[in-house]
Amino acid sequence: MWRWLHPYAKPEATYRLNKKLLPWFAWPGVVLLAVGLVWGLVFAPADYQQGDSYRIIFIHVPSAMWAMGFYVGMAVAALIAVVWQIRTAEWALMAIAPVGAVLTFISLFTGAIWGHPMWGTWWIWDARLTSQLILLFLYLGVMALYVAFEDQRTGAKAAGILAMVGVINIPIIHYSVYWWNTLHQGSTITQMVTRLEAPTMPAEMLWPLLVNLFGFLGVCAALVIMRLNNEILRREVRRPWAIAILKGGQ
Amino acid sequence: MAQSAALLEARQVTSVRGERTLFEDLNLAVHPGHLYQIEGPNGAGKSSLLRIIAGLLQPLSGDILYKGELRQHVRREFLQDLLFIGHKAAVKPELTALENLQFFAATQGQPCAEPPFELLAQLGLVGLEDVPAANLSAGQQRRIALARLWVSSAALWILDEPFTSLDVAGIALLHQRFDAHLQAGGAIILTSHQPLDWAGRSLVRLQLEYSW
Amino acid sequence: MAQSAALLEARQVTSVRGERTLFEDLNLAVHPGHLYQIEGPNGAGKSSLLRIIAGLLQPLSGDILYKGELRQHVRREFLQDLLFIGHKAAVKPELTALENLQFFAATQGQPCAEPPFELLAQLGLVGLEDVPAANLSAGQQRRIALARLWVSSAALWILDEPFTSLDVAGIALLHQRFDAHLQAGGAIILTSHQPLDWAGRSLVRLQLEYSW
Amino acid sequence: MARVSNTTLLLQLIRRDLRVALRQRSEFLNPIIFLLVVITLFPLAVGPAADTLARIAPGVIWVSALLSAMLGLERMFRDDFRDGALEHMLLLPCPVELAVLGKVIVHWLLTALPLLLISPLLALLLSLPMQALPILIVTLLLGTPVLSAVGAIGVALTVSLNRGGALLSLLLLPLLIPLLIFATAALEAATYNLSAAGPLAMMAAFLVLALGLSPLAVKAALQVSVN
Amino acid sequence: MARVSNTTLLLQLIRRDLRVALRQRSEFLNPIIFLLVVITLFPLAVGPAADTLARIAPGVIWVSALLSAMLGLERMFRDDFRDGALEHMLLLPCPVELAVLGKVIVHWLLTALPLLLISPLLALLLSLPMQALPILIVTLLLGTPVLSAVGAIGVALTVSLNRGGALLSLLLLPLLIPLLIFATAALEAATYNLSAAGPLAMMAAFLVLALGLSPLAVKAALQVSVN
Ligand code: HEM
Ligand SMILES: Nc1ncnc2c1ncn2[C@@H]1O[C@H](COP(=O)(O)OP(=O)(O)OP(=O)(O)O)[C@@H](O)[C@H]1O
Ligand SMILES: Nc1ncnc2c1ncn2[C@@H]1O[C@H](COP(=O)(O)OP(=O)(O)OP(=O)(O)O)[C@@H](O)[C@H]1O
Ligand SMILES: [Mg+2]
Ligand SMILES: [Mg+2]
Repeated sequence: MWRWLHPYAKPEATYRLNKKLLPWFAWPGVVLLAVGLVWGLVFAPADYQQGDSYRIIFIHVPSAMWAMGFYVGMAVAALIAVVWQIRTAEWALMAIAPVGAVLTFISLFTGAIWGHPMWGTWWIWDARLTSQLILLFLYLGVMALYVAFEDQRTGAKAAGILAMVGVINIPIIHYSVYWWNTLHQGSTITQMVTRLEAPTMPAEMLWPLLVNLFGFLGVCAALVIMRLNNEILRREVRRPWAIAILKGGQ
Repeated sequence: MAQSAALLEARQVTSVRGERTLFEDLNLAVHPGHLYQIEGPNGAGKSSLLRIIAGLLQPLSGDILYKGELRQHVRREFLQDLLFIGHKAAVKPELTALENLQFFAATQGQPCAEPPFELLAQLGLVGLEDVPAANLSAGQQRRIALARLWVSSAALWILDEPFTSLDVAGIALLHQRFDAHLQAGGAIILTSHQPLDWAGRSLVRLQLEYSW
Repeated sequence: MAQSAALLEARQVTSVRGERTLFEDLNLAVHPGHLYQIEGPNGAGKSSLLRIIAGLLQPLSGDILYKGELRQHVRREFLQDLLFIGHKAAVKPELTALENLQFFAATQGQPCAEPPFELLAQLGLVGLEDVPAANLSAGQQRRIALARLWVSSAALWILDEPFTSLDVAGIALLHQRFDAHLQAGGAIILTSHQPLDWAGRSLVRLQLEYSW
Repeated sequence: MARVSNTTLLLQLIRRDLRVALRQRSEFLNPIIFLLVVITLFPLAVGPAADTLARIAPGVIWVSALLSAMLGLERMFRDDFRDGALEHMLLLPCPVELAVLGKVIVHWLLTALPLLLISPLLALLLSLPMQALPILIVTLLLGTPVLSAVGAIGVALTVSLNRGGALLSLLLLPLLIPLLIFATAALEAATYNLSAAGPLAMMAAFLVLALGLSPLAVKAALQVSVN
Repeated sequence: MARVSNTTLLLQLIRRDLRVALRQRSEFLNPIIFLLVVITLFPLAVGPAADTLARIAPGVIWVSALLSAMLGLERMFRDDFRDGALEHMLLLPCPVELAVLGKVIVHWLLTALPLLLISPLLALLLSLPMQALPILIVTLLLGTPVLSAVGAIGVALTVSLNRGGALLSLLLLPLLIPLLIFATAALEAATYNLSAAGPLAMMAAFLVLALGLSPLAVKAALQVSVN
């Protein structure tokens, strides 16, 4: 039943598929992000309580959400890599990890900056904040394990096993806000999108946020695809098809 | 040598480690009653081949068949019939010769009701039963590892440089044991840099090149 | 052989390990230009003797003299003049061949200004410079350990089973190196279970019994 | 080609590992000593006020359990890897998962059992209210096997690396943090005489998950490491 | 028979051991992340109240120091013993004490230095009052070398086999507890703006004693172990 995956698992096929996909992520991503950021940071109305400091939400929320999303993506790649022994999935795993880690770091950093005016402290051991920190540790663990191995295939497999095991933390991070009483905001956005009739957030704020959300996705996915393609070329330098591409500059 | 009689077969096995191809499309049929000596320079891939056959190492491609069936399909039968002693001999340095031996015997399905003193005597370990293996000489530790050959009922032995550290008497003893095993219809695959002084046609030599 | 010419002397050395007396009142004079092969069955005490000479093991009684003086009185001179390679070869599995070699060279007072590629080539380790020793074959690891013989300026070599895991070419190479060292006025003490094919009278054999 | 039953193999493995460990006393004493040092340290650090102590007691006990498990983990496969016993284990005629289970059991016996035995003492030292003691023991019973089982994954991944304990802990602690959170939540509830059923149920779920899945992950990890 | 200076040998030993420990450049981050993870455990376990955290902060930081020291200790001589590097070290043409000092320095660099580097961050995370930070750093500077030096004795004793194990623990325990008491006393004094000179002086005395005596003891222990 997984046979359909195999044609794409050949590095060359993946490379070509990626080449086709890249513009579909990169350009919309850049445009959405530009629009969303300008809209959010400049044009959206100031919050009646928080003034302008709330604007950091346009970076904070997308990065926080995709930090988790990319982790799941990484775990799926890991599953494919470990179970079906597909090399391109191993490379995808390692292409995703640093991007996810940076997203996590951005969310932590922006959260901390936001927390200073809002809660009067840079950091607090609140469940969500802590669990996001743990997510960062998970990413770092996967990356550290990968580089620790001399043989990169072995490293990728080991990192993949760890990534899969770590998935159990994702629901915990997401539900942390419900399970513990915390300072941090609940999932307003998710609720809002599912219950559009009773918005808890003004539309002028929601829309740029959504635009940013997809902008982040596009740009980060494009980054991942580019990293993956670089990796494929690097690993396959000696193959004729890669040589042709490198020479032809296509 | 009828195809069906092979105890074990390696088919088109290719192994790559690091960036080097150790061997490509290697075929090997192991028949009962025969001793296979893998030869080749250091780093040729002898140990790798043994580990691939045992299932410790994944080859890049190729299959290992045990009694005509894919090894991974009959894993348990295969392992019950296999005795593997590698460079690292799995002798626990904290345990005494006796304890090591009893553990090996039990995992081979031959639990020792009473301590196998005779075997220890044969191996020259008498009087040292209570000494932890770490406090024995290199050759004595090797003898503990090889003691497994006497408590095992496996048909297929895979031995990586079994003669290391052994003195002349030890090597002779090992040869005797090999003989008995082959007589009983077993098969042996081993590596050794020393030529085996082995009379008779039951010795098959396989040369691995150091390819780059 | 004039007494004064001895590089090293063991006088009336007795060693007891556990409850066994390995040897009693053993005397040995090591002269420049000679190779001493200690022989004996497993557990006879060959390694123990080498370790006593090197100073790693305390004998029950007896003295070791270096150039006529008690070894412990001239510890530093003695150690500067000694190269000891035991069963465990002190090759760090995490480091590459090159790094191991550079460390050895530096501790021998022969820091390598540039990587000793020639030596690596001679030892058949070319192309594997960047591989951690743990990922090398048994014989290749042994070669790294023995590479010390080429970067050392010590006069006295003590080698415990140096031929272990080496292929035929490796053994030949080692013999060459031994020859050069003896020619240059060095001395070698080694153990080996394989007979050394060593022409000439510079070989002295010492038989240790397994006493009980 | 004698048949050996799975149970025999499991028992033999456990017996051998216990023998090895008990011969090297430091192996199982070190975690306990560490535990005692940590537990004595906190009253010294925060002062002897019983209420503060009681407040931090659950956390301190659990963090110490976690860290001392960590100390014992290093050994789980490393020595075996070095002397070839690991390969021997992979070639035993039984499912690798079973042998892994044996390792986990041994680790638990060596690190968690002593902790369980001295837990009343620890509770006393940290002025934990007596009504919380049964809950403490229950959380330890439910949680420590998870430590051993999840820990095994980390060790199996890192055995061939020969890296410091820092990498291992870096991999494992994030995985174990949820356990810590639920355990301390249960204990806190117990201290205030509330029901601890919720967190305990979560811990039980973790236990089932860990015992079920970890042998699989460990097997995969070991095969990668030995390769 | 070339002469090699003591300094060269010491530097070479340190360099090699650092290389072994830090195969990749990025690896030197591992201990730091590890410490962050360990520190994270405590607020999770005892609750986020800033005043409680500040109270236990000295204890937490010292427990982490102890843990990372213990995790690193095992490595200090054991691997060297197993692969023969220890014998090689004993046969270097320099005083054994010097080589031991090299080992202690490496251990300190790998386990204590990262802690020192991130101690300001830890203080922040644990809401330690800012005026206590310099004292924290001083206690770490004085105390962590003692951990490394005394730890070395224990490992050297246990490295060959059995016996020493219990000894290590017995040795470490009575030594560590006073160290921790003085360290936390100093920190507490600092938190309340009192003078910390007394406990610090005691720690300095420990340091001098440990650095002076430990190489001798380690040398003796190693010679016994290798024998
Ligand atoms: C370092 C500090 C912070 C961290 C680590 C953090 C982490 C997160 C995470 C992980 C999410 C995504 C939740 C999910 O999708 O399930 C999130 C969303 C959010 N955060 Fe933060 N946060 C921090 C600080 C703050 C601060 C100070 C505020 C404002 C008071 C804030 C407001 C929000 C909001 C409004 C959302 C969107 C919630 C939703 O609708 O799902 N965060 N944050
Ligand atoms: N670390 C040790 N502690 C105590 N006794 C030991 C130790 N190592 C060896 N022995 C004892 O000393 C005796 C001699 O050992 P030694 O290693 O010197 O033998 P050997 O001649 O080198 O043997 P081989 O040929 O096997 O290497 C052995 O019988 C052993 O029991
Ligand atoms: N653990 C490993 N990881 C990666 N590569 C390895 C590993 N072990 C060995 N190799 C590589 O595989 C090649 C073959 O090694 P192998 O151990 O099979 O050789 P061998 O024929 O047994 O040599 P020897 O006679 O020295 O024992 C070596 O050149 C080595 O570089
Ligand atoms: Mg080999
Ligand atoms: Mg010997």
